[in-house]
Amino acid sequence: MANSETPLVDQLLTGPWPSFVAEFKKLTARKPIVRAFLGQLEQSYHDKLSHWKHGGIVGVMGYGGGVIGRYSDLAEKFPDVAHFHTIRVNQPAGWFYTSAALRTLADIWDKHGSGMTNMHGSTGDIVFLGTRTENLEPCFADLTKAGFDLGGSGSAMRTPSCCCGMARCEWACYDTMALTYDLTQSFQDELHRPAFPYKFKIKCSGCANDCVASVARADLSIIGTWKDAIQQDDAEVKKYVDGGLDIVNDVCMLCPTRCMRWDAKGSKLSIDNQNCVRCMHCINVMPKALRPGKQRGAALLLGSKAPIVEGALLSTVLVPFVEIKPPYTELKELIEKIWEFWDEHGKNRERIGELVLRVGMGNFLEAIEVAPAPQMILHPRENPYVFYEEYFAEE
Amino acid sequence: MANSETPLVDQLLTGPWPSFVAEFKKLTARKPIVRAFLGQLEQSYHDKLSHWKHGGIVGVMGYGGGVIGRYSDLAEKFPDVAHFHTIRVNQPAGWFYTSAALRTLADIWDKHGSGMTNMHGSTGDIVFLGTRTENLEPCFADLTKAGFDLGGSGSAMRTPSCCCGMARCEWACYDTMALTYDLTQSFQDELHRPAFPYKFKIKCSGCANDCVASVARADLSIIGTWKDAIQQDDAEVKKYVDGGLDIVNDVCMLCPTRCMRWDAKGSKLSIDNQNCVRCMHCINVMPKALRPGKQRGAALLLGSKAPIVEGALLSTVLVPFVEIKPPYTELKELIEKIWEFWDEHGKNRERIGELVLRVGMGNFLEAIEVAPAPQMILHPRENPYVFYEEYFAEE
Amino acid sequence: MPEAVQKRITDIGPPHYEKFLPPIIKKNYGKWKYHEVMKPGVLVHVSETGDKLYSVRVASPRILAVDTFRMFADLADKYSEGYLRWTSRNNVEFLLSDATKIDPLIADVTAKGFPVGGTGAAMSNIVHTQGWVHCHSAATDASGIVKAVMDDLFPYFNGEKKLPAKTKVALACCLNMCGAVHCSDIAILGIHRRPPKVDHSTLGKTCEVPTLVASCPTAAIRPQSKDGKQTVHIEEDLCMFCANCYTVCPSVTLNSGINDGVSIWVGGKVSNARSEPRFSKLAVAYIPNNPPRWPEVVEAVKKIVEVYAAGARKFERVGEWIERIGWPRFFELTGFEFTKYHIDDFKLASKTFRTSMHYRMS
Amino acid sequence: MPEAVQKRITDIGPPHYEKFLPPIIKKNYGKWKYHEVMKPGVLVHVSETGDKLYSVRVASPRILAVDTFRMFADLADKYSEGYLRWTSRNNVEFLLSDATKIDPLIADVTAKGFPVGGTGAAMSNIVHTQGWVHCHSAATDASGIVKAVMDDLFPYFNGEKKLPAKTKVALACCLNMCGAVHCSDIAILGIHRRPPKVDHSTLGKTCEVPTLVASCPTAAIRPQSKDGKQTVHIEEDLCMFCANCYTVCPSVTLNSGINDGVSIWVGGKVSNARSEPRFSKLAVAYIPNNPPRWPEVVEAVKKIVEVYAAGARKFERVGEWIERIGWPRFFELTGFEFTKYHIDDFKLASKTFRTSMHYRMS
Ligand code: SRM
Ligand code: SRM
Ligand code: SRM
Ligand code: SRM
Ligand code: SF4
Ligand code: SF4
Ligand code: SF4
Ligand code: SF4
Ligand code: SF4
Ligand code: SF4
Ligand code: SF4
Ligand code: SF4
Repeated sequence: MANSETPLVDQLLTGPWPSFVAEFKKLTARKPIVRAFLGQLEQSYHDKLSHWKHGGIVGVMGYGGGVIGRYSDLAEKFPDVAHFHTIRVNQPAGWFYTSAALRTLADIWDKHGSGMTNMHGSTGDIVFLGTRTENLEPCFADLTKAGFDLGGSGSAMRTPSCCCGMARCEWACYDTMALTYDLTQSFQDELHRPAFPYKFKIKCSGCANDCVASVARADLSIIGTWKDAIQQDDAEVKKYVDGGLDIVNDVCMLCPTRCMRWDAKGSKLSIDNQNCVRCMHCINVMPKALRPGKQRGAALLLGSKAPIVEGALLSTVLVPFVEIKPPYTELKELIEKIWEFWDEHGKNRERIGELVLRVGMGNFLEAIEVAPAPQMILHPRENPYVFYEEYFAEE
Repeated sequence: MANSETPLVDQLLTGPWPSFVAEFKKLTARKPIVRAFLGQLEQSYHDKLSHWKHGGIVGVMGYGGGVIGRYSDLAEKFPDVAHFHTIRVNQPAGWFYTSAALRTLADIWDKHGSGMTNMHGSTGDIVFLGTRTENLEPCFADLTKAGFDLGGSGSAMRTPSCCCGMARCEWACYDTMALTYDLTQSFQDELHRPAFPYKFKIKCSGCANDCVASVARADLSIIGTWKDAIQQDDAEVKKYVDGGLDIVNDVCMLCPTRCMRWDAKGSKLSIDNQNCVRCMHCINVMPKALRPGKQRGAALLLGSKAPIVEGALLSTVLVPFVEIKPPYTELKELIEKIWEFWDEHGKNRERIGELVLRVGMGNFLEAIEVAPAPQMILHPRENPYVFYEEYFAEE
Repeated sequence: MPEAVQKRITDIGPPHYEKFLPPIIKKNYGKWKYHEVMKPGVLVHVSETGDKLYSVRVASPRILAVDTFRMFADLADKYSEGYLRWTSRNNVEFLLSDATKIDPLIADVTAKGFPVGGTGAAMSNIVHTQGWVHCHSAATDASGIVKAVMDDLFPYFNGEKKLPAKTKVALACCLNMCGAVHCSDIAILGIHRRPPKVDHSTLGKTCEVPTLVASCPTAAIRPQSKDGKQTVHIEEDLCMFCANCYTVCPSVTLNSGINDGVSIWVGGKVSNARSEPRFSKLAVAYIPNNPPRWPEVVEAVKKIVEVYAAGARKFERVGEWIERIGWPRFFELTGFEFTKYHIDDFKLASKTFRTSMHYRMS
Repeated sequence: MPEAVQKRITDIGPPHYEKFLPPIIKKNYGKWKYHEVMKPGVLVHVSETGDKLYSVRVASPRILAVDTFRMFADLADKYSEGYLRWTSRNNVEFLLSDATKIDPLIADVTAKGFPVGGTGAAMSNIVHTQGWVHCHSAATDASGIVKAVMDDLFPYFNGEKKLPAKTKVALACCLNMCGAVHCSDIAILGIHRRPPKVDHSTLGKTCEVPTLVASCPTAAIRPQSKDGKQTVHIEEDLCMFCANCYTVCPSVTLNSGINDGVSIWVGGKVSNARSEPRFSKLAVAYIPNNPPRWPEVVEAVKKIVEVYAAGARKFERVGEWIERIGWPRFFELTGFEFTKYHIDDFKLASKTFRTSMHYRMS
């Protein structure tokens, strides 16, 4: 059978990095769908082309997303991959698993699909790669029975994701996993039933290192920070320096605001905390000596996205500091206000960041009742085209 | 007569700064036009409004510019300023004068106009403020007889201007005045007979201090610079330091690329000239010790302008380095190529900088036959929307 | 079947994460004091309570067979009390409370083909997307290039070769950028280069002409009627290959075996450490697809990593390094050609031009 | 009269500058070695030949009566061998080769009402424009505000009060910005705030409706017919007061005594010294016109100069200082209110947003 002859992709079996082709090969013996899949992939490698067609609308009852329909354009040659849908499954916050949970997922997907996965999708979901329409509902039933649910797709909220935060990191300024879990649960309807102008992603990082890249790829980026001074342990600072750290060049000179000074004689590091922008660098270099301040919380940044169509955006500061404490009422109310504005004014396929640019940040702030603050901007406007809103009528 | 009662503007006669009102008052005795003018100005101060109307087209025979027509909207009240045109006169390069030349200009303008001037207009011209249409031609005749000519207005080249350069500055990297004079003479037709899509300004600064603000307000900014190393006199450096200069904080730390190091023990300043961006700061601080390099010339930057309508632009690097030597053939050919492209593709009232943005810098460079260089940009493109120009046709 | 409907479970969301946390984490949650990279791929986090948690980071191709789930589950049971996690870059982390089990785990998992590394100032896994494995839109494959690049640059993952700082590589197979590659130290991006082909025969059935026309940001798509049917015509010069038309209408295709390929971007970052987050910038405008191992792409990435490793200062990310030495030097060092395509001509182009004298002559 | 036509001289350009250069400059042209600021308003330039040229910089209101030309000519004859020049900021410079004449000149010219100063780290003359003196477009006067501001800040011109660096102030009376104020340490900008009024009765005669409609960058101008005449209607919400419509058509006016006023901008620069040239940024969005001395405008400018003088480091221009301390602090120190108007909403707005955590909390 032509399917098994995959000389091109087989060249990817060797080398030190684990091979995705090897993963497929683990299943070919028992999964015709994977054999067909490898055949089609070989064809793609030969043609330098994808052989998948535009997705159709498939899914489970009552949900508007969570499944990406996929069909082969080589269905005659590879009938076993005529359908090859993916199922997106909500990951547990922080991507923690037990061996038992993993085995449960493995069993469900072995039963209902190709047995291939993405661990994880770029948004953060567990992605089950490749099944037929008729397997979707049974697979969903088994998943929910095991305590799992579908992730998002289409014009809906997507599964929020977060860094491991307080679970495994000394720098988390708020509990990223607790918040992520809570938001995911609170907005189940928004997640499963697309009703927005477009997708909406939330990502939670515990500090400005931003280990889930939230500033680059979340409509709402929630990034931990603090308000007071860096906690400083002078004895530990000295130990780092005695241990060979070039504190002037590798710390003070790399501080973005140059707000640190090292007094070599007194072996004393001084930080002008009012000018510290909490970039994390000095803390990263000397974790034993420096720690985030005690008044902790997060900044809310809005609107990042990939380039399609008007150009990529990074998230932009909306709330410079907010405490993140359950039940997160203030935060949720703000999110809802944002959605309300978006629902009312957003065009089809217009992300929130694009909408804000279209209507103007000032107007948007007014609508969601957030006061303008200079922290939101790099600098005030350079162009004189101010939309003054009031004037006196003459005679 | 109401004209002489100018209580509001008269409040500007006092104070340490020389008063423009006092200048007007010098003439009121012998110039009815100035009396009328002050009356109208008082009215403006009262109404908080300009009382001038849109300009009409007035000028001298055979020229398309050099005169700004101006009419009062209070002509009935102030008939003497019913016409109040300005005449723009080419300044001598560097704005140098002799007392004789000044007196000649004074006499001409006393005879043909209000006797009021702007020394100088923002573009650089001598501006004669306020005369009637019938005086234009006689005034022009006297001016040309005295060796002066009109400046530009409308969609024409404007009088180029320059810093005093080699005449009075140690840092001039090319002869700004010679070039300015030559360009003004070479492009007399472009200056006097508007035939471009819009205005075109040239400004020449001898070094990166840019004392004529060319980078901000010239369609072509010609800014002096050098290619080799800064000339350094170590003995003089030491004298500055001995004299109390904080060379580390006030020089090395303010160098934009931090390419300077001060070795306090050896009293030796080292400059990593490959990383010097010729910003002038260190030279400005220590003129006796540091001087621009020996391989001198200029950079050509293109396209700055005020905000109307698409937003202000600064000029952008077009040629990172070019020698500036008479007869300036290479430079003039480039200017002509730029104009040619602009004439062909520019829309009405579209400055060259706007045109380049509209058609794309890459395409513009191709048309004027300048090779793309990384010096032209802050950084390569961030968006993936590349207009690839070639592809292979399939079967 | 009302019964079945009643039993149907929906909207439960994911399991609570606490169920999956090892006891040592539950005990020290929020109490971690500092960490150290013990050796490549191994982190130790020390708590205020004195407890120590060891994380062993294991490479993954991201595409995993369920068999591998089971294999990892077995390893977790053996070495980490059944606990493990995935990282935001798709690596697997075994969470150990017993330091003596680190080396045996490493030996075991490495032998199974899953090497350890990616911590500290290293190159970690490549964030990537579907490619020809699952997406219709892909201008290149994802997993194949990732494999080829990581095979070649493996010494930067396992710590054999040193880097000045973390080096984050990402790949997206089309301009939709599902890999969010736009802020990566090095980004590999699939690109289309041939204007869309229109299937006039199906267009009327598969999509609305006005929607299709409106989808094009450059107005390259014009309505036309052909053989009495409403369809569209493409102004090829105006096409910037964004594929938005393709997303909204299956009857226009951009995929082209001989034209599609890869572009390389550099200098983006996400963290706020030292300098602000920033987008990646174009380094190489086009490399044709050359499966199965895309040698030219591997070569280009390797070149960047090598000159960066040789030239950057400690802690300097790729973008910070380039900013320090200047783009002219970057192009000189890598030997990449600087072309008109490198100069932005999209909406914010004016903000990328050098409007000063602050450039290096070379 | 062909004779007259023949005699008519045209296209001769300006006189050659060499005619106007003092002998000491001709001799040392291109040979200057260094300079010093001897005292406020007095520069000495020393040549490689050892020659010394003394320049005495004299304030000017820019608007000068020809009588003042003659007065300056007399002074030049008396003190500087008949040679003088104007600067790019409209000051007058007497060019002396005899050092003993410096003080007599200063005494003489000062007594005539023209003080000396503006060199070195000082505030020099204010670059400005026509205002109500000559322009139809002016939203404020130019010379009046300049006089009021310079009167008040005079000690920063004559050297009595010190500044960290050169402080360049400019004024433009409308958004056309003939003063090129957009890159000034402090810019004073006339602004309109009431949407254009249309004179429907004259519009048809004075301009073409399509041209007028096309002139508006925000599409606020819509064609309409009124009493059977072709005219336009203004969507007031869309107007950003750019006055482009007014420039192309006399039948729309923006000038409004009770609405026009002044905005204040800060932090621009032109020189490449240390940092790159940059645009000024909005500090105060609107101050009503209050002639003849605009006290609120003077107050705002003074406030900026004072907090700058108190807070900036040596050599730091206004924009460099603000960048170091951050905009939150700038608004705090000046007491200016930060409003929605400060946040850009024009084409490049996205590039002015803070897309990082790098802000000061205050
Ligand atoms: C599966 C996944 C890639 C992966 O291999 O991991 C993915 C796959 C697709 N994405 Fe995505 N996106 C995925 C994460 C992203 C991300 C990253 C993120 O979420 O952090 C982005 C960039 C961030 C963003 O949202 O801007 C992303 C930006 C897009 C876009 C561009 C959206 C934009 O506004 O610029 C599209 C185009 C669209 O929506 O039409 C898109 C569209 C698609 C579609 C649905 C293709 C299409 O046009 O219909 C892809 C289906 C592929 C397939 O056959 O399975 N995908 N997509 C990721 C979701 C898995 C998960 O749920 O965990
Ligand atoms: C006289 C002068 C102001 C002054 O007081 O010095 C001036 C006066 C006018 N300028 Fe200007 N501009 C003057 C230098 C400038 C400059 C500065 C420069 O050249 O360095 C600029 C900014 C740089 C630039 O060119 O962008 C400037 C940018 C404008 C603009 C906006 C052009 C743009 O593309 O953004 C306009 C509007 C227009 O052209 O329609 C304009 C239009 C005008 C008009 C003609 C008004 C109009 O709309 O018809 C003004 C006539 C005023 C009058 O009644 O005398 N003026 N104008 C300056 C010329 C004197 C001279 O020749 O020396
Ligand atoms: C496990 C993980 C979070 C998670 O919940 O999954 C993580 C964990 C840690 N990160 Fe991270 N980062 C993780 C993704 C990221 C990302 C996102 C990404 O890779 O796409 C970023 C932003 C990348 C960017 O800027 O482009 C990120 C930027 C940082 C930084 C800032 C580095 C810099 O100098 O710019 C630090 C600080 C440091 O390295 O000193 C950091 C530091 C850390 C520390 C040391 C935090 C701690 O004390 O525990 C953790 C070990 C780092 C290591 O590998 O040496 N982490 N870290 C992610 C591991 C990914 C992987 O498998 O390689
Ligand atoms: C006379 C004049 C040129 C001319 O041909 O007319 C001139 C002359 C000198 N400039 Fe200038 N500059 C002159 C306008 C400018 C301008 C343009 C402007 O004012 O609009 C600039 C750019 C302004 C900006 O950046 O916004 C300018 C930026 C400089 C700088 C850079 C200052 C900085 O640190 O940013 C220097 C260097 C310095 O001051 O050390 C400089 C230095 C000098 C020196 C020291 C050059 C020299 O060695 O002779 C001259 C005496 C300066 C002084 O006043 O202390 N000159 N200088 C102009 C005097 C204007 C006036 O009457 O005040
Ligand atoms: S984002 Fe901060 S808190 Fe979260 S894992 Fe990274 S370094 Fe730790
Ligand atoms: S956190 Fe960043 S800004 Fe703050 S002191 Fe440390 S290095 Fe400087
Ligand atoms: S621009 Fe340079 S050369 Fe010209 S006057 Fe200013 S400092 Fe001197
Ligand atoms: S000219 Fe500027 S960049 Fe060059 S060494 Fe001096 S301060 Fe540094
Ligand atoms: S980047 Fe493009 S091709 Fe790749 S998965 Fe996303 S939509 Fe598909
Ligand atoms: S690929 Fe983009 S630019 Fe090209 S025709 Fe389609 S929508 Fe238009
Ligand atoms: S800035 Fe405006 S009002 Fe002032 S002179 Fe120029 S065009 Fe006239
Ligand atoms: S002032 Fe500008 S924005 Fe307002 S109507 Fe006129 S052209 Fe349009």
